[in-house]
Amino acid sequence: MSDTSTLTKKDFTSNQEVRWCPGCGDYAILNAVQSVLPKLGIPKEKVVFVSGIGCSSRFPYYMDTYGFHTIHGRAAAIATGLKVTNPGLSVWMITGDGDSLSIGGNHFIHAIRRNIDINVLLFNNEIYGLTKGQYSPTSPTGLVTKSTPYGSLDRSFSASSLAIGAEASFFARAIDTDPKYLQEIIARATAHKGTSVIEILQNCVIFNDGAHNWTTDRASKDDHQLRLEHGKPMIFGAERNKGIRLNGIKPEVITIGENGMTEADVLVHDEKTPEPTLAYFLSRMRAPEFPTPLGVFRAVEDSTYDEQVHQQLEDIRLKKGQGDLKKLLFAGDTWEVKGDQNHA
Amino acid sequence: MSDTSTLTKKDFTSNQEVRWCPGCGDYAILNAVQSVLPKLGIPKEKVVFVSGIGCSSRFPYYMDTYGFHTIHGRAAAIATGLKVTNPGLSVWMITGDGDSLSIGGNHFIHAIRRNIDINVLLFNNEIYGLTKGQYSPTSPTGLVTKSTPYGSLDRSFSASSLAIGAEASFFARAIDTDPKYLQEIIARATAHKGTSVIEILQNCVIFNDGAHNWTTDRASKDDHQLRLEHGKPMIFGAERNKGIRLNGIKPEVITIGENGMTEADVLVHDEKTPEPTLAYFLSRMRAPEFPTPLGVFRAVEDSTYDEQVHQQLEDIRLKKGQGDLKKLLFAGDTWEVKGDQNHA
Amino acid sequence: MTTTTRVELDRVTIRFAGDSGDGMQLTGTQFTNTSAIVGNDLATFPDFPAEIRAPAGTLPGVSSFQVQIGETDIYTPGDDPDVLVAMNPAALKVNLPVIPKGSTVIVDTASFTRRNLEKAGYDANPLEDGSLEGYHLIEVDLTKLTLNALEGLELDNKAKTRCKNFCALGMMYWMYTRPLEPTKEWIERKFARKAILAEANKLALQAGYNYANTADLMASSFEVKPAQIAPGIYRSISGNQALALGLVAASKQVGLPIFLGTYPITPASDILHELSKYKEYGVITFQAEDEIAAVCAAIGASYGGGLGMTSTSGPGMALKSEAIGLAVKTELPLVIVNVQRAGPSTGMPTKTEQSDLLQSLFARNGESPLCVISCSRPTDCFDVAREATEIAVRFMTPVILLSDGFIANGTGPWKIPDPDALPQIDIHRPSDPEDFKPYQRAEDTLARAWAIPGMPGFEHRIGGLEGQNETGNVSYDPKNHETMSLLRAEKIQRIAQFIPEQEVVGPESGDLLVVSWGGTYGSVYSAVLQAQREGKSVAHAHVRYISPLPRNLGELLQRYKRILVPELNLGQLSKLLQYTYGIKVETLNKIQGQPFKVREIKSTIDALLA
Amino acid sequence: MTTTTRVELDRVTIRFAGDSGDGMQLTGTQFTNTSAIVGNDLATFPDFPAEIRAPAGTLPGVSSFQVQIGETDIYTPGDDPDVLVAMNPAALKVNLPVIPKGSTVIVDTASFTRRNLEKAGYDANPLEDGSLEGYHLIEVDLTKLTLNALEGLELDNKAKTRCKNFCALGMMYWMYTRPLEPTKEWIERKFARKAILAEANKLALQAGYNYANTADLMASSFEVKPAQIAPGIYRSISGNQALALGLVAASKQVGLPIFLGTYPITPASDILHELSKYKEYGVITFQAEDEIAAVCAAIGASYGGGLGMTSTSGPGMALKSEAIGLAVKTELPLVIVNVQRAGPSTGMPTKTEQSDLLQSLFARNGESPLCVISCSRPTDCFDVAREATEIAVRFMTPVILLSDGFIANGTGPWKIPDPDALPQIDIHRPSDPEDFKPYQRAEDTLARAWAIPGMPGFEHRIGGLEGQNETGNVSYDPKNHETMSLLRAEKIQRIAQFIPEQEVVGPESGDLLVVSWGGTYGSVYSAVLQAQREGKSVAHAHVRYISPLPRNLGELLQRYKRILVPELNLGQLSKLLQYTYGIKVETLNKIQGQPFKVREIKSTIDALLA
Ligand SMILES: Cc1ncc(C[n+]2csc(CCOP(=O)(O)OP(=O)(O)O)c2C)c(N)n1
Ligand SMILES: Cc1ncc(C[n+]2csc(CCOP(=O)(O)OP(=O)(O)O)c2C)c(N)n1
Ligand code: SF4
Ligand code: SF4
Ligand SMILES: [Mg+2]
Ligand SMILES: [Mg+2]
Repeated sequence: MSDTSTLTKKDFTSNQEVRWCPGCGDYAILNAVQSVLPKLGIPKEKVVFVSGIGCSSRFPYYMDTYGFHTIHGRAAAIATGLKVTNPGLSVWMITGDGDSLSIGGNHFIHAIRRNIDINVLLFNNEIYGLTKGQYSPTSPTGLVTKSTPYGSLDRSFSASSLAIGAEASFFARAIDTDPKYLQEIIARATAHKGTSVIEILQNCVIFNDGAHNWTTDRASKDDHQLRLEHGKPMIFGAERNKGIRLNGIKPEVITIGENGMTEADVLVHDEKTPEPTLAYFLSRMRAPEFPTPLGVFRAVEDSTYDEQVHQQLEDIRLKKGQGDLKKLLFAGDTWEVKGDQNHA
Repeated sequence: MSDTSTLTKKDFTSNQEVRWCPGCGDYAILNAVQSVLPKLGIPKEKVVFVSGIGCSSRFPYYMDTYGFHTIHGRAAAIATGLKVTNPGLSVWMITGDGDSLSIGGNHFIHAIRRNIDINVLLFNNEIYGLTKGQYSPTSPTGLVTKSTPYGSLDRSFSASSLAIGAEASFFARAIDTDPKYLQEIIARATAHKGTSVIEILQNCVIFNDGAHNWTTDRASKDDHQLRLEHGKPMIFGAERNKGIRLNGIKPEVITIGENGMTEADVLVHDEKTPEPTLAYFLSRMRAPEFPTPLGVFRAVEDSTYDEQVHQQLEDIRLKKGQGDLKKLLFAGDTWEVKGDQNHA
Repeated sequence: MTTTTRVELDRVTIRFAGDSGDGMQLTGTQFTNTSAIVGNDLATFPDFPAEIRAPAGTLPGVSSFQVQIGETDIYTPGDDPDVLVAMNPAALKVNLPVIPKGSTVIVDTASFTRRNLEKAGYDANPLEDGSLEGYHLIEVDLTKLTLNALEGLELDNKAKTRCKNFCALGMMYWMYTRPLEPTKEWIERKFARKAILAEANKLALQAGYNYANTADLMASSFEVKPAQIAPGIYRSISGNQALALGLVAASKQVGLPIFLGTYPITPASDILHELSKYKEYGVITFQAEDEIAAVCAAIGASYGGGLGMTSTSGPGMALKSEAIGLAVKTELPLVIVNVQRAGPSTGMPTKTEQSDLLQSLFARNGESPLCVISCSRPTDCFDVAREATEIAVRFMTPVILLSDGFIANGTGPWKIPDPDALPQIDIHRPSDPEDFKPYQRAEDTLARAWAIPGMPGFEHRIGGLEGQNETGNVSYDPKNHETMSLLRAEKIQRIAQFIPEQEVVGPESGDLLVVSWGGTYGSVYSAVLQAQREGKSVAHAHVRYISPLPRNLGELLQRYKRILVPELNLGQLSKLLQYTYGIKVETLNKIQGQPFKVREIKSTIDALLA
Repeated sequence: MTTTTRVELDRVTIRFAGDSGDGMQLTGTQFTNTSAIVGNDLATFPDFPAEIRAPAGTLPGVSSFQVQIGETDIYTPGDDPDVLVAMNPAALKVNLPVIPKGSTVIVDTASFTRRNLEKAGYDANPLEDGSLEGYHLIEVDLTKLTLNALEGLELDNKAKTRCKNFCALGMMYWMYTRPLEPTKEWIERKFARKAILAEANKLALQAGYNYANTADLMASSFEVKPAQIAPGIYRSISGNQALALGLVAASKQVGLPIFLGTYPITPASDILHELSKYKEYGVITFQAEDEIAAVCAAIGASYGGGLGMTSTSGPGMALKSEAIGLAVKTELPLVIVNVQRAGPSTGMPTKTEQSDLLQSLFARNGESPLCVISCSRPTDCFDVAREATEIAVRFMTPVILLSDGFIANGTGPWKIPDPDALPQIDIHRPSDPEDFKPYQRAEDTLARAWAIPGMPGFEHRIGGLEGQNETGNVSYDPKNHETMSLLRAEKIQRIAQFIPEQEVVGPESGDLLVVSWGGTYGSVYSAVLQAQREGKSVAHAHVRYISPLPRNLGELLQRYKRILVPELNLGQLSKLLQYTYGIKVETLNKIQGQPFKVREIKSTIDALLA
């Protein structure tokens, strides 16, 4: 195993030219990943990036680690086989909103269901970048794109609601424009055992520029972002005087100090509550009524499929002993034919 | 259009012999559907049953309506094309837990996302029946089946959490053993515009007998079933003295009349609340801590994809006039080559 | 005991038929196992209804099991049954059309009730209306016989009646002079925890035997002498079982754990069921959400250094095709088992066919060559599974292994090999991180070295986009694409140097060569042997390797005046031979979901040589 | 105005090359359209980089557009450019290798900065180090020229510099004696809302023209005389556009609305983009969650009585295969467009290839025959789309329509047909609910009648399980399966009675027949014409119908001593011809993601006839 203490960003940078459009949000994400990886203490040769197809999915080529640029939508399934076979690896899945929520939707929810121990970075630019600008399942209804010249008609998925519908043990949201925060979240995801989904709001300058402006604009971001912290009240706003209150089962924005509201009225975030209902509740908070929640929605430890598989192999080996091929082949009803003559 | 007033159950019964195992829950469901259909006022020729593959998916053969027994997992996609092309039809999708949540998971959530106006009857027997007894995504962890002789390791899907994660506009749950209630729910689903998902807890006598006994057992069913009614408090129990209370964002079972609890403490069901959080909350209530919620979790009117498609065609026709092929072919930069001689 | 004659036969074919609930598969299997133990050679053909149970007593609910036992080499379950055991009217109705006149038909008279006759669609009782004229009809009230035998037991009548299949089996044991002990022992093991059921079934078995022994209605019993079989320890094994064991053996030979990514589908599911039992052998079985995930997970497993495998049947195969293309491009080892069934589309899931050969060769976008090999009979599956794995690892390529429903469910006596004698298979790993190039190739095989995540210094990226020769870096260079396309094709051709030459049975040249592949082996071989015995100039080449074809095959085909290719499809190997060697072949196609009968092939041979 | 000579040419090939951001596709298209308007015949070849934009100035970012214009029939975009316009060092580096010595190379000197040279991987400046010896190099500071021309305009320098492609275009217009007006009018329409940009681009265009007119460095201008073209109204159209229009026209002919279920994929996406504009024609486009859902929704649409269609490229095609099998079995009309690209796997998405022919024929489980037809050039797509639809509806079958990246993005001048002259296509509907049988067939076509939900009295069930003849009820009957398998195959063969006989261009018999299919039409035809002009006994048969093949093709192939089949794959039509007709053919295979050059084919013809 190679030494991890001397690793630097350069060790994770491959010699391949990065080929996204100038200004694409993918650069910042790449940068964040390359910056945080040396700090995680994982030997470089144990790191594998598996991606599907999309602009974002070219990511593995730029990492000087093991990498597999697979086919559209299937990264989750490939990562599953990889992780189960070789559980010592640190497996990262890079995917886009089309890759993981359109064609790859089923593998995405099933990976989450099984709680495979992989880290999923979902680059959500609400568009198909690579194929030059068709709408995606996360595009807002009405979006005019190459394939919807009169506006799209589909309702859109909330990546978070869907992931939590599948009972994701870890879900977080981050943005391309705040790479330091992104690094923090990535570190959190790495520490989590099980499927860690990070939805990264990413800007496609070419085909969907400004899709996340409401959330990311410097000027208004304090009012439009709710940074979740475990055990802390959900307070936000430039003046940190706004909060989320539970009204029955619905969220409500209150202003602390107005209408008799105090910090005590503000809902306290609990990423570890066993049932995912609170995370689902957060997933329903959207602009413009609510700030966009960022950070870790949910981080609940549960058994992972990969670990269970090996545990089961182990248990049975302990009980039955290491398999003996001879015993296996000669099992069941056997009979002997002797010598060269027949027996009766 | 044929007369609907004289329709009887017989009109919906085909001449094909029903071929499920004796005692299979599918019989009761078939019976319920054949019984309720004549009452719904839909001309028989407008009714189409589309199914995937599975024991349950043989259903269309037994209905004397239009029917399409398609391929494994794809019924939702086929029903989508059918309904969008021919929106006057009453389209029913018949599917199993494997068919719709395993191989067909993606089409299932995308149909829900688009809110196609179809009625989905999901026969959840928590097993693969047709292929003779492998576990399914809804099988409880640890289930010993043909493919998991040492017990399954996967966490299971909650069909309801998943559907509500995809923001189902209508979700209900019913059981095979109470066909009258099932008929009621089917009528409700038919009335709903948009994707109506009914999860039917169905018993596979051969490969997973008794999977739903906790919920369906005659003796304990009053204590183990919570029948949801819009606008009514969530009260259940043989003595109708138990209720569900909201504790923060978590459900809690209380006994009315104990510890100072009154009916007023019981949460009132609201199937029409716009955000799906309450429905999600219900989807998390499971045995043995909670009674199994039955009935309509959510029924929220929203635009449907099929309707929107035709609205958009209409709007554009109104604006641009009915398309004239000549105009289309001769559009753009054209030039004329005259007579037999060249022009310069 | 009456005096009965004992007649010696060199082979006999028996078909057990009844309702799905009557236990015919089990009855047939017991008869088979006992016959194997007494040293007969044999082949079986279980034929059961579509996946769901039809209502009891109906035609679609009929399940049958045919077995041929014999003194000399038996390669098929027999064309025409000598005996039909029909447990109810539906079983009689479904099976009688294929039973030749003169055969023996044994029926359970108790089941010929009005209701059952109706369910079977009989207007009149065939036992009475002359329908069975020309057959040797034996009417037995099996139900009563069984109930009488079990009189003292504390079981309800329904449970007792369920034992009547053992009663029928007992009769057959007497008829064909087989011992009861193996079955009695099996019953004891099977019902170890339910002594009363063990007792009941043993009593029923004995009752049938005694009845046949005593009753006048059986004029003679028969003896089928033991076969001339190579010495060794034997067991009876089905194709799917043998295939699963072969994969486990291969895993040991290669020294890598199996990862089977799969999704249940008839008739392949049993491979999953078998392998999921072998956890102490380190076998990981992963029931994926669908076939795409199944093969992708297997690809991920191979990428991660395991033995990625996947098993399916036709419709699932179609779904896997895009991902298999990825394995071709990235050059990862992968074993893909396709247990063929009748198509198109859902088709007839429980029926056999050979119609996925061209799908295996061409069901991918672009030029994406891979290796295809086939099994010929149940016991052969063990070796083919091992070979497929070896080729996959040695040549870093996906290998499609074609089995079919007939082979998968059929059984045969298998001489168990010595696992310690199986050779180790070496893996070609890169050794030097300096100057490591993921697509640098071995000179002989053209295989790239298999570097896996976790190996320090060999970090690299692979993917589905065209890659530069040697480095594998994404490349759109036109010439490079041609180079790589030709290299991928050539690598598969190189496998022909590794596999054995095609053999023929019969003359080295002559009037006719019959070329077969897959599960038709037994019928074709038997037919050719018959023709040879008649002195005809005909040989048999059974092609095991479909892609690449054996290196000598082209030359070999030239040596015969005519080539006959019988297939259970509309002509697929024939197309392959025609375009590969520019020859014309005669075809014999059958597409009925049923195996060839020996005589169907024999009569075609006769016609061609007439 | 200096005096320059004017030289007449019968054909000329020009390649515009620059960075993806330089607008080369647009520049080329303008040159093409203007040439079409002045009456030249032409063919184009846009060639752009992989889907993502590479960083400006790099080699992978180079985009090019080649056009051949001529006086006589032009069938290809030209083998070798006579002129290369290179907007930056990377464009020069990528393209120079295919530019023959003696050609003209025009470069924008302003872009040959140190940084750009580095990005292009040039160690030294090729304008200075002798690399361009033997070429007729024209160095122009396009940037400065443009900036000067736009001096007065209120635009920043970056915006101004972006107009330099029009400056280059203006130069080419002068060189090849083309009018500026059509482009000026286009600019005005395009920038109707941004008057200042319209002004800027027009000024740049004029500046280039004037510069070329004035400057000494161009010794002569050329004239390419108008072609002899059939009279009519023309427009320039790409393959994907023509295909989309053909589908809309077919929809009118059949009187049913289009439902396109699809998923974006290069190079097929434009069909979706086009069709999604045509809402007033009742066209429904459905962007599904994946290719499986796309084709399934189309199947649902056809089942519901619409015209179900789907469009994709290789990898998507692989995913659709299981569902296509369902359409084959249920016998529903379905049009499946596969715009082929270089494979295997993801391959080279923007590059062309013909490697999905065998995939189209065989990528399904079981015997599942369907119709396959192909387009030969951009304008042909209109008719092929109509034909595919007609066959689908008339024969109740899926039809695979094979286009490719070269055809899809290439353009040609299209003589617009009179839509009112397109014949109505009748649908075979059942008439009598009494005794209606969903799988009863028309005598001539063997097509079943198309009953759709909503028709009272025709309620019935269909599905993927094998169905009984006529009733369609689920059936496991062995003979019935064979009957149905043969009927499905025979129905597809019957299409051969409906499509025209194969035609040849050239002698009716002779030394050599060159057989091509799909997008190689132009190169092969041009090569054959050249050989014929040299007096060689060679003919050309371009096969449009792949399954079934034309009814006279077998006989026709016999009439030539040798058959040459050039293909952009490793030999797929050749296999089909070999196994179908039992003949041997010569192959010419190229698999570089690029179309054939005429001379590649011509030299093979020469060699074969030497
Ligand atoms: C089977 C298949 N279908 C379609 C495509 C074409 N395709 C490639 S990427 C993509 C969508 C990309 O969108 P997204 O996943 O959001 O990634 P982004 O480019 O936005 O990062 C599509 C449709 C493909 N490569 N393979
Ligand atoms: C592509 C494909 N894969 C697999 C199968 C085999 N198969 C048929 S039904 C089924 C699962 C059935 O389970 P479920 O949907 O729960 O239906 P049930 O039989 O329990 O009603 C499977 C795996 C198939 N027919 N097609
Ligand atoms: S198209 Fe959009 S997502 Fe893709 S590289 Fe360009 S900016 Fe980024
Ligand atoms: S296997 Fe189970 S689900 Fe299928 S028919 Fe039988 S009882 Fe019903
Ligand atoms: Mg995207
Ligand atoms: Mg089920």
